[in-house]
Amino acid sequence: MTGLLQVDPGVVAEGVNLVWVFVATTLVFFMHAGFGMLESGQVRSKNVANQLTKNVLTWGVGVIAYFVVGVAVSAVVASLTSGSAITAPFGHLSAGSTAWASILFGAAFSMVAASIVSGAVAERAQLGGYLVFTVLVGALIYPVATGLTWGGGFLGQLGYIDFAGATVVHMVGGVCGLVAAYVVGPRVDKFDDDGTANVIPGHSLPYAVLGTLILAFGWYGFNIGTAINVFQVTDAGALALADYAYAGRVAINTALVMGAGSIGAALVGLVRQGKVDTLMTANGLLAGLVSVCSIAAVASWAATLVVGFIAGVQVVLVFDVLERVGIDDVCAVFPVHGSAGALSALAVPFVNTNAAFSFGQLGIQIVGIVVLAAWAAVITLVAYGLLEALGWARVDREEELEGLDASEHGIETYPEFGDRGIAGTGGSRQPSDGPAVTDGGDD
Amino acid sequence: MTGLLQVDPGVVAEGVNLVWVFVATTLVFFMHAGFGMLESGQVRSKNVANQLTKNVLTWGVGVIAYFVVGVAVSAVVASLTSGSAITAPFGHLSAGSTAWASILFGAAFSMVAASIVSGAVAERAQLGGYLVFTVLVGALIYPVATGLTWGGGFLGQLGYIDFAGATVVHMVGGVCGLVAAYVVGPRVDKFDDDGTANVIPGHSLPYAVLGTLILAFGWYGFNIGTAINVFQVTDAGALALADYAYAGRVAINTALVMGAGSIGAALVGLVRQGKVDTLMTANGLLAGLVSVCSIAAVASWAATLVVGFIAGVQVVLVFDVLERVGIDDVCAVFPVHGSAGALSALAVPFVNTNAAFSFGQLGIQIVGIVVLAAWAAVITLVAYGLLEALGWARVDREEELEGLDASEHGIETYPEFGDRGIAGTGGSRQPSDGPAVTDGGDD
Amino acid sequence: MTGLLQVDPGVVAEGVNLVWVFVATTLVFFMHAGFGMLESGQVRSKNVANQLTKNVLTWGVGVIAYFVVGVAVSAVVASLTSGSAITAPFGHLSAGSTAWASILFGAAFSMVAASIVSGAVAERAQLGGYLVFTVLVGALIYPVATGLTWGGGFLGQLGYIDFAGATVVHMVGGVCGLVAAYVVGPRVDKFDDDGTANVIPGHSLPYAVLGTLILAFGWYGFNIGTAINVFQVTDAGALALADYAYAGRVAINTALVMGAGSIGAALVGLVRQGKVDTLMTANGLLAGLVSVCSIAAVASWAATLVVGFIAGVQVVLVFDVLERVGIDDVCAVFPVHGSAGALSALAVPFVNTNAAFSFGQLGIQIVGIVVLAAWAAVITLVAYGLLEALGWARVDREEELEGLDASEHGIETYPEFGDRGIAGTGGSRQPSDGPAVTDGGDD
Amino acid sequence: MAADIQMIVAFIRPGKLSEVKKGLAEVGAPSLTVTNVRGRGSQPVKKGQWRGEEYVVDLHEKVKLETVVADVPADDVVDAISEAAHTGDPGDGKIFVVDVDDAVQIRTGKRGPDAV
Amino acid sequence: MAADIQMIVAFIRPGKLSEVKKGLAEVGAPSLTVTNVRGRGSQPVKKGQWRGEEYVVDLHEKVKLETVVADVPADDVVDAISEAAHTGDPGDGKIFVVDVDDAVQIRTGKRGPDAV
Amino acid sequence: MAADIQMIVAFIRPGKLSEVKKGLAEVGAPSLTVTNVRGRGSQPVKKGQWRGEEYVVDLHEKVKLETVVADVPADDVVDAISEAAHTGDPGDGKIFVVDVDDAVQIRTGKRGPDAV
Ligand SMILES: Nc1ncnc2c1ncn2[C@@H]1O[C@H](COP(=O)(O)OP(=O)(O)O)[C@@H](O)[C@H]1O
Ligand SMILES: Nc1ncnc2c1ncn2[C@@H]1O[C@H](COP(=O)(O)OP(=O)(O)O)[C@@H](O)[C@H]1O
Ligand SMILES: Nc1ncnc2c1ncn2[C@@H]1O[C@H](COP(=O)(O)OP(=O)(O)O)[C@@H](O)[C@H]1O
Repeated sequence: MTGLLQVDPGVVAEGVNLVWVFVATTLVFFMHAGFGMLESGQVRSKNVANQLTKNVLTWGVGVIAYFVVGVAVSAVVASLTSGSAITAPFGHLSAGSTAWASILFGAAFSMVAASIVSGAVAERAQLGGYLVFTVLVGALIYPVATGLTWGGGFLGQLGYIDFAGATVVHMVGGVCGLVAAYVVGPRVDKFDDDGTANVIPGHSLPYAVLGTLILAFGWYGFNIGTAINVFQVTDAGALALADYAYAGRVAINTALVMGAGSIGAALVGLVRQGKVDTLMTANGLLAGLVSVCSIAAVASWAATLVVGFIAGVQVVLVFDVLERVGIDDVCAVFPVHGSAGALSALAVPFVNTNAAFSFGQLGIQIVGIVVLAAWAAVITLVAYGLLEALGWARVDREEELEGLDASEHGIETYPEFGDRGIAGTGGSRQPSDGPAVTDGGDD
Repeated sequence: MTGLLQVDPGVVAEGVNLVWVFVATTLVFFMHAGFGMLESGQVRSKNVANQLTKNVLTWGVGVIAYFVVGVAVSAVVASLTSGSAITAPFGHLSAGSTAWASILFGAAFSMVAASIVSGAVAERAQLGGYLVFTVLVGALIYPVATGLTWGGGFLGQLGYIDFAGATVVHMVGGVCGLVAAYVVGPRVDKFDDDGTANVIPGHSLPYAVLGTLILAFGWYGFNIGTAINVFQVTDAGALALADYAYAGRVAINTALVMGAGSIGAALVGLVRQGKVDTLMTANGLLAGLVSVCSIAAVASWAATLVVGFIAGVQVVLVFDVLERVGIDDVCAVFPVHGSAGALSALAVPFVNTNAAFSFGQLGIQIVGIVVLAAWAAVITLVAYGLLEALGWARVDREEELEGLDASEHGIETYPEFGDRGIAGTGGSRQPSDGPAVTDGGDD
Repeated sequence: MTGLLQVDPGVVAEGVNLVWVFVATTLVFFMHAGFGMLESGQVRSKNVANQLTKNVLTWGVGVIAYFVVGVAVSAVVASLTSGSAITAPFGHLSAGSTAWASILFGAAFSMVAASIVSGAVAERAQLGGYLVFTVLVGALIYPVATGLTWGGGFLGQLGYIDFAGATVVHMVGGVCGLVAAYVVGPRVDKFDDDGTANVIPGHSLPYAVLGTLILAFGWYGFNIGTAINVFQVTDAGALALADYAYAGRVAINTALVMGAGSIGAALVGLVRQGKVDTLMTANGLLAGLVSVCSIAAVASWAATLVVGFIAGVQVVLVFDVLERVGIDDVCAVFPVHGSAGALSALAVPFVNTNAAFSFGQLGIQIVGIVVLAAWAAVITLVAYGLLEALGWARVDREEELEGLDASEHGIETYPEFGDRGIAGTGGSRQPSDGPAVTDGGDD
Repeated sequence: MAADIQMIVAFIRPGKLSEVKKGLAEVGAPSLTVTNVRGRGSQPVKKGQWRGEEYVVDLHEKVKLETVVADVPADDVVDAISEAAHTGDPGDGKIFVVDVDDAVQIRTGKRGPDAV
Repeated sequence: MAADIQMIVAFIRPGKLSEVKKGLAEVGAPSLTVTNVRGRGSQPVKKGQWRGEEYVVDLHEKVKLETVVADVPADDVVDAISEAAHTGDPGDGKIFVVDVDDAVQIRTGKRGPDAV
Repeated sequence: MAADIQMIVAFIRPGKLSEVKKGLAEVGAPSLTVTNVRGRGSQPVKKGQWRGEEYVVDLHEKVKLETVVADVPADDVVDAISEAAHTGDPGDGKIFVVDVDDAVQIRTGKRGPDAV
């Protein structure tokens, strides 16, 4: 016979919350594959292997940097900027199983921010320099952003609202990408001498769209997952819904905003060229998703549609501005993640169904956006500037023209591409020191 | 110290059920990426961007149509056909967080039905007309089907059984696709004047197979997710398993039926051509999955294997019939979703381990299938007929020959395709009003 | 009013555990798509459809074989080798819903082992023979491995530790692949007469990397899912965390080890060629994941990084050895799954934070590795030897040269590949018995 | 050697290949080789688009056709191609005739006109 | 027939195509056809890599260019290509001039030099 | 100008390319350019399949080979190709020899036979 009190609410909460943490983390991790495909599709085939390598190693070096150093940095920044005492910043390294689960959720978020950058500097950034910067994103740039906000630092104290990271993750990533693209400079053939922008199509729309849909899939984990606690134990000791009280709102807003963003971007194309552009529509879907991140838990569905629509529209306009000022943001990461992220945080006071509009909150949001953007911009300027000075930022002109796959990796992405039967069969394995031999003399 | 009654069974049920709703919804959403790849692989490269655009915007316009209008339509239809009073049909718009989570699960289902159509009319349907039809699927066609059945309408009252939507989702989608393909007419080069069908291969088997496997992945959410309530609170106030009492059966049947369907289709190929056909095998896997939808919760694993095998075999045979009658169903959506869905609902009385076979139930199943199929067929005939009359159904012959990517979007799916080094570098950005200039005169 | 005892801890445990079983199973199932893309990318375009067909049908025939026969074999082997009585080996076929859920989780694992093999024998193994072998993996080879270990057989009794299947799943799969590749022999053009290995590049790096990331995504289900029970009911009748007490550790180790493995492999390339190799880095990520399987629940994060790094490094070195001894393991499955799996089991006593190092445990681990590897090797030698003798192991030389897509399936993977406008339009449907006709005479 | 062997090289619209193939078979010159090419001539430039930005491409997709004939008069081949590939719009393409000095059939070793 | 029609066949670096196109337009011979080819000449072999293993490829990506001219002197075309495609490193490519016997414009049916 | 330059154009089986390359190197004519083409000749049509439905394709994958020679006799080249590309089954392909009027090496500016 079962006695009393044998279902401890704390145990139920811990177990079920963990299930949800694992699900959400796994989904956010998969966004990595989304970024990989999205970016690969938007670069030329001569740079695909490089982009994929960056993608794989972003997680490789970044997650370690975040776990070992970043978590501590975030805690220290939170303490410093809120005036509380710093206690055992590296305690997380031995925090134990359940705490690690939450930390991993944060790590997956940090790597979303890091992944954004590689799309901006694609097709000319050196692998080495890029990876150094990724370590910095994981160990410093992103942790400072979370320390200031969710960690309880200065902006958090101020009352800055960014539910799922429209600014903390996406805008920070987008600004890093923008500034890095600025420092690295445009691709050789992107701008004519008179500043006219050339259009450089990527090599595969299906990859770009598949990447978009994988990202959208993972985004459910990103947004609903931010409602991370299913249950809580009330002060009275009872089991109650925690973040899950509003998780359904987050979910429906996330699903609807994709529609609004994609429609917004599609319409811009229709109005401007009389044609719906596939990539622009897909970019609009993502910008919609970014734009809901701050407001997903508090906005009505109708307000969400409006914000998402604006986010979709602005993608195209902001991208135009970038080209006009001579910045070569290959995968449009600033319009999609940067400006759409700022838009989201800015929208909070207007759409918050839990609180009436107040200029105070608007002011706080502006301060938050500016501080986070400034932090991302300045540190990237310094860091990528330094990489530039060291000659680690960018490949040589010749290497760029030949393609980073050949120059940085000695690889062809599609060894048979257009050449089935000609170059597709490879050849003798080559001792790396010996002279190159071939299957027939050369003159 | 924890007192009594602090773990309210209702709270446990609500929280855990929500976790499962979110997981299942996310998986079903991802089927969208599956459809995108499956269909992209089955069209020629000149129509891939168009197919992808349709795919992205299907969700874009459809989910909004379903949420804003469709849910109400479903409720009204259920009330009207069951004789109950209509109460606040648009109440769902302010239903609140937890209710929205369930509604989103329904929305994801509605978009599966909608996505099916685009595969049937691929390579010649206008984007605009298609999107109008998608709005109709989300706002009317699918909601009526659910209203009649799961919503408690006429067929539901009658005792019609369709567990996870073999007919409500798949057959309805498949019939819409079939009729739309009929109204739109075959692709220019599909049939010779004497009616001989030409074979028009798609452009990428890997995309088709990847799409199939993504769909199969999402199908676990679709089927096991239909067992949507993990827990319930009994009348006595105790926590008990709800749908989860049979969810394991649903899961194993879903996993096994893929095998049976793929083997069935593979064997047909082996018998007919002496060769196993990859795409046919993949189509058979999907037909198997469709065929288990009605019966997953009640069939034995052995009966499931039989039904799945038949579903796999019939894919090939039904597709043959379509070609013979001159219908150009590009992605074989009717054999895969339509006839396999009907098969599933028809199989219910034969395989139901909860009830002995009865002709009464068989009759009910037949009525249900006929009503749902007739509804889908008639409304599609009217709607696509109207689009046809407006000139919105189909692109021009010339546009079709050139490819929808060029004519509807001005896009190349693979800008470098077969032309690395020739056309891959793009060119000057073109002011949309100015005259076209090039990098060397033309004569 | 709610009375006492209404939340039965057993019900909470059953329901929540089931949610987790379904999530984990679905993720592990999706690894199938990962293998499909990973392997497709590593073969030449002339063999892609064949590889995809094998992939789809591996699940098709394998899951049925495992469910119907394999589960029983595992139970019998466990009983036989532990001296307990055999009871109703086929009882699982009517075990009921909840039990089937767990069985399906096991089935998904079995199909991971089976999928590994197809990568080793790619580009020359006959479809038929391969499928016979897959049935054997599902019905016998894998079940014996689990029977000996997790099922409670001889090795389990001995105290052999393999948490998530580094050896039971991966090494067994890797050894089967290695031996099958040995029996089948190298591809026609792999080795020159003097034994020099030729390099035969696959056809798509993006597929290989996408496959890798899908596998990594599914691996969260594989590893954290092995911590399968969220809750348990204690002897005192209270609800308590079960495997979830350490699941967070499993999760963080899984996430970190990817980094270590990819960095290890990337550095080998950097040191040897001065370049980071994309595929090698991706292979290293997977080898890292394999290497954490045995130790994920007990190793510190730091030890995990060390083991994962070694796993990444050894991929390259072991692959070299294979080439030197003349074994053509197309997708490097032995280095990635075989040797990395053995490494993982071997590492257990060194990194176990729950127990001090003991030579006893090391000995047990060695015994376990040897027994499992020997079992996999011997049975594969016999089975594939038999297939070889029957002429079912390998396609003809001519068929291999032409490509398995043409010879075994009569298919082109990319019907338009490099030929948009030339061969892309297909042609008249061909009555399978009539003579071939064409759209213009031949001389 | 064989002054009476000629190679007809034509650049045509990809969509016309099938008809051209039929036309050639009818005049008794079914053997041919085709290549995907891109060409610039009098056909106006076309616009491409990427993320909504338009750019111009002045190289159009064409198919190159090579047919070598000996017994069949080159003019017949030229006419057959001309007819089948004609649309009347810019971009129809051109046909060039080049003298071939010698021909060999690899399978049989035949040389000269017989080899064609 | 028309002995004054010539086909200029050039094998050049893919990266030089754009400049060559400009050069040809300047000398009044804008019409051309390009094909992706691979070639072996004096350019040293390059190394490919797969899973970290190096192999050699002696066929380099090139672009083949065909321009037929009648009124414009072939030498002008040759010079234009030479100049635009020159880098000075091995692999720049070669230009060959072949006599064309006859030419036809499919759209108009014009023959001979007028057709080019 | 240089009447002694000749272009050998061969259509061969893709699988034979490697041997032909060796053969050409042996006769001292290693320089060549290859293109993926599809061709129709005496080789019987092949069947393709899509979703289990068969269709026929009469264009087979071939490789086109272009080698221009000046010092090396064209016949040596023809023989080398013939030998290396031979299987004896329909589809082996054909070789055509065309006179080249002039040649230029872009890198050096050399003209005539020296340029080849
Ligand atoms: N003089 C030429 N040299 C080489 N190729 C040419 C020449 N003229 C035309 N072509 C090829 O023929 C194609 C069609 O030519 P175009 O001039 O556009 O057609 P039309 O003759 O109908 O005006 C071009 O795209 C090009 O590939
Ligand atoms: N004799 C030839 N026959 C056919 N193609 C040639 C010949 N010589 C050169 N080519 C083509 O030109 C390309 C460049 O030639 P290469 O000899 O490498 O350049 P360079 O003349 O600068 O030394 C080759 O890759 C090949 O495609
Ligand atoms: N008269 C021709 N003109 C152009 N190409 C030809 C001609 N004859 C053969 N070819 C090319 O050579 C290839 C092989 O020719 P085929 O006649 O099939 O071989 P075989 O000479 O062994 O019978 C064809 O596919 C085609 O590409």
